[in-house]
Amino acid sequence: MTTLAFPGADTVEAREELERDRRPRVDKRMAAAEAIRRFVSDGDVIAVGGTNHARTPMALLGEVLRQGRRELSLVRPLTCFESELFIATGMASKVVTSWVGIGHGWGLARVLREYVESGQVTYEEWSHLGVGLRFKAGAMGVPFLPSYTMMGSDLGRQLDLAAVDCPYTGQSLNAVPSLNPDVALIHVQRADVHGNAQIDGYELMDADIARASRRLVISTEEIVDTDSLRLDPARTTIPGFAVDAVVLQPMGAYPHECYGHYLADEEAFREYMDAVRAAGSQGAREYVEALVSHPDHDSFMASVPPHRLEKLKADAKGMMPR
Amino acid sequence: MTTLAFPGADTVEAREELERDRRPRVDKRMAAAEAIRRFVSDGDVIAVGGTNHARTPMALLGEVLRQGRRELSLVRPLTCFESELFIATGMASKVVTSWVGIGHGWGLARVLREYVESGQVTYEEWSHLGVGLRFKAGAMGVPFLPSYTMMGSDLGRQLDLAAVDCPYTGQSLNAVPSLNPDVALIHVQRADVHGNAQIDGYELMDADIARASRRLVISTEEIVDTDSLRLDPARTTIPGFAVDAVVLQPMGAYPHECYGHYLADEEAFREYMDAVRAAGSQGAREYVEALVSHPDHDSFMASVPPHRLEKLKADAKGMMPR
Amino acid sequence: MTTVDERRLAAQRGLDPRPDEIMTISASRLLEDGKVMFAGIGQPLVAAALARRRHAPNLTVILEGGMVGIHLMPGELPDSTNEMRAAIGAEMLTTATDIFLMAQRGFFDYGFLGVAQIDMHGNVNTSLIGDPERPSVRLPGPGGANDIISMCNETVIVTNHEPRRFVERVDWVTSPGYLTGGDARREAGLRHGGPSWVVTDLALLDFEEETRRMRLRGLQPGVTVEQVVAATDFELVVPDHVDVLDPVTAEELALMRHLNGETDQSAENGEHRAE
Amino acid sequence: MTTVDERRLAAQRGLDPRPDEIMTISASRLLEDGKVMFAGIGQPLVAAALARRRHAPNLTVILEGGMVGIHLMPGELPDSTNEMRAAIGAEMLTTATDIFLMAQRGFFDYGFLGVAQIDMHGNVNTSLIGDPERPSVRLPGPGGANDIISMCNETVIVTNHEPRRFVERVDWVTSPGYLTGGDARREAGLRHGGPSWVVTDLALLDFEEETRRMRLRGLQPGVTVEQVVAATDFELVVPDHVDVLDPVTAEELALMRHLNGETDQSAENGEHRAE
Repeated sequence: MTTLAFPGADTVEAREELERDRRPRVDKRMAAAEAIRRFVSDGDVIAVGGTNHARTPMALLGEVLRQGRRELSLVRPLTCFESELFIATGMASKVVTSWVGIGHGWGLARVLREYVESGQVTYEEWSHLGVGLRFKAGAMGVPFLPSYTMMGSDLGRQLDLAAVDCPYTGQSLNAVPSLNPDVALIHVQRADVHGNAQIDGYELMDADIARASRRLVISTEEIVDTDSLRLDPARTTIPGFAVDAVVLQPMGAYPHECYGHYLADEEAFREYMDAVRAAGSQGAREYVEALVSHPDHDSFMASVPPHRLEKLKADAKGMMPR
Repeated sequence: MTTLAFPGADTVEAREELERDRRPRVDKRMAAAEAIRRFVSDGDVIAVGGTNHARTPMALLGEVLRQGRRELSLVRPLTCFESELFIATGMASKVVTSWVGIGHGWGLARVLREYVESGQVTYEEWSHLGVGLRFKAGAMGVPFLPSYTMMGSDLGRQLDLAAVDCPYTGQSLNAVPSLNPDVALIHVQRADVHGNAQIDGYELMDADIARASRRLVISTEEIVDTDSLRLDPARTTIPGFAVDAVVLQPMGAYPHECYGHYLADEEAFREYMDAVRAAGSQGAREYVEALVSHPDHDSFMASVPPHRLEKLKADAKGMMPR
Repeated sequence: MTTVDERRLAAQRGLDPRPDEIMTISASRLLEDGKVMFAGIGQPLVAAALARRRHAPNLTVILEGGMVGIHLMPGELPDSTNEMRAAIGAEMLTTATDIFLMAQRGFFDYGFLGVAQIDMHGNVNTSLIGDPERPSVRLPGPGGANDIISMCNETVIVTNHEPRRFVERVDWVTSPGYLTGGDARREAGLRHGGPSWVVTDLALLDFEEETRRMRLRGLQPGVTVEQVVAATDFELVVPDHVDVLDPVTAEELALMRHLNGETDQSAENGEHRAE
Repeated sequence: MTTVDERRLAAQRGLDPRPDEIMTISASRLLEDGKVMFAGIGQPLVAAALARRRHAPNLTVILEGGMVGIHLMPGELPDSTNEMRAAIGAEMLTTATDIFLMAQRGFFDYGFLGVAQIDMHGNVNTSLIGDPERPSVRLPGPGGANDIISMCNETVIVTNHEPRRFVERVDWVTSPGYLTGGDARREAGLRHGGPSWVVTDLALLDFEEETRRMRLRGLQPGVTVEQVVAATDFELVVPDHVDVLDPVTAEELALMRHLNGETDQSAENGEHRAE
């Protein structure tokens, strides 16, 4: 085999890379700027944790926008407006997902539509489980997994998925190729300095994404003692040995939501959508310009009226089961 | 395909069975005697939850011994003396596992050895991951999963495992056949009347076993309100729609351990091993005879000196993280 | 059955159902008690909440974000299948991938889908309009829809009945129905499930067993066969006799609006407790 | 390096190491700080605990029961890899299958195995003695061993050095080493890992790069090459020069016994805190 149909699908090579670049148990804390500088390169396939507006690693993505990268591919099961920021600025040339929309009743993703419809960005459409199994195969260290997903549909045909026959039953299924992304960005509720991380509420695909990826940067609402993880170890979703960098970043998913910490800021969605409705992709670029004019996420957060943030936090806490 | 190399590996048929025999959300509580009578038949492949001496469904297994069955196959990742009770009484004709031993420094499983060495029972040896992937494939509804497990070894050769080639990379791996056991018996810490069940501490392979199995009987240390599950839903491991019967059975893993509730009773291990050392498989049969002379597990538990049980419970509670 | 009193009551209140409300209520009636439903946001979730309140209190609702047995609070139905509001109060939370793997195993009785286009064999398009290589409209895509219709035991499709949606051939098969009809779905390797019902503002439809062509099964009250045929841009199978569906009752409508958080005070009955 | 004082101290206390203690301590010295070790019960766990106390405080220890980063309490090391005592205090608990899948991905630096038989190419038998069709002894079987040696980045084998264990050809390949030597392991599809070291009460051995034959690399103090050769029932590769391993120190021995819960009061140093 010389060229793979699906970039990032060679688990043998991904493992050899992992064996070369071990992640020993050290203090992995660093600023977002350093983590992104060290672990995100031009041309990377980036797996974005969370889904839609849930636990999106917005601070880390903002730092990528701040530093600037080229020819990125963004992979995410369900995609929200964060992808548009990369498309409109020309940093992403490809989006791999099962769904793109803004949510909250905002309807279609206008910038993405514009770029896809005019052929300026490559849009690779997978089923939701297809994206999930790509990460799962990568996490399991195998080059493919069999599934019914996308059989008979134009998705499977367009992607040129191969069939695989069960050697015991003869049943033919789709072979979903593995994916070991170049780097993953994931936001969590808490982690220790080694990167052992706990996720509250919905995990989505983040455990598989973390293990599949060749490099992993996590941002976390808080850093905790390792011993505190031992009180509820079943909640630890990401083992430290999979982690390259731990970025302490309160409000790290803002303006998206972080389970148990804050809801999504619908007003920020409105600001973004108003800009896009008024000026199309230029509106998105202006949004990015305003965002990256802040030296970091903390400084961006300081620009948001505190009462808005307090309400998002109070509403989230008020919803928690008791 | 007429005959399958691996019984229970046809996921299409297992699913058709599931569609025929739905498990609507009703009150599924029943006594162990009724659950075993309804859901365990002669000739069944039984998946036994837990591993070794951890959260073994001893009360449910005891009820199978009490009622008596023939030609059973027992499947378990790591097997303890419970398998010997079925072998010595002639109820099990096959053991499928990666390991058999008594643990606690008791060394080899003497009765199993005797029966395997004399060819009276079929012993099917798999790798630990091999057993795990059989259940996982069954739980995922696919007929096989690719893995490095057992490649190059006599295990894979003896089992006549087939290779499967990745259609993208060309890499050849072992195809591990799925398993949808006829019935699974699993012991948990808590469940609601619908069978939504939470497991504390080690889950082992029980989530996959529960979903793979065609019928599922769970025993539980306590029955709780559904609303109490909502306080920590990430701990719910078995969804009610996978469950056929819920048996309220405190001390349901005794004399094995149940995380957070009681440790294994080493004295009971000694009694069993003394009987086996003294009289071989006849000792195991006498152990079963004494066990099934009690009409149910509660009555068996009443025969154990209370101070022993209190100590096992206190020691377990004393170990819990705080 | 609707009583005269209820109709009068509805009329008095000016509670005429909108087309989307008729669809949601019709869909909710299909849901049997004790079963498991893979739901999406919007109409499916409202239909589920309504069924749970009326005739199916033991319906288990699943969301693709990993939620099993979700809590449906009147007026606070979630905006997304992947958010805190959807997760709080669930009986079980697992991973997103795991939800679809449970579907693949066969645990889910119903899937629910909306469509941009649907064809005579129940194939669904939610990806694009126009030439697939250079679409004139890029739509959100499958999300979970491809997997839902491929893996759930049956899939109910809920959509407005318009010629631009009911097309001879969808521009893109996002989510496979019966493909080219007959045994084509099974021959493509999809051994289970498929679209069972299509619920619209005009009618209830299913698929003929042999040909797997879409068939008219019931008319919404006041709708004619001709209207349905005119709103469908392919040849429907129309039996000699087609039943008229039970009309939406005032009680269904009021309860649905209450669950949906609409500020119709007449629908409020003082209680605001969780489902 | 052992100081004279320590040796004298050990002699005074009658602390001569037993063969299994020599092996455990030799194995512990191979473990580097910051790495990840897939451990079994008994010697591997004691070796891990010792390494963590001495030179590898950041060694992460994994157990097949789903435990990641376990807590090693002196005198309370678990009896099983699948029990409460092993799970309490772990940094992460996941499923048993998941542990092996993490191994398959390549996250684990070291595996540790014991053997009933091992052959010249590092193949391991823990399944049976005699004719596979009708074994004269049925042993416990692989447990996690087949997967560990197939998937960990390297695997350390710890065993007593006896001719009945070091055999020309194992009766049964439970856990694959280099199979028939050379590239055979790779050709069989095992692209990663393999046995790296064999630690015995007599010697430290590895595998020659080209042939993948077992090679003598170090002698336990007081042991001769001839003794090792005599205890090995196949032809070892013996280099011209073989180093003598550092002797077990009194400090290592005392600490190891303390961790192992042996009631040697002289080994107690008053602290009984967790690792």
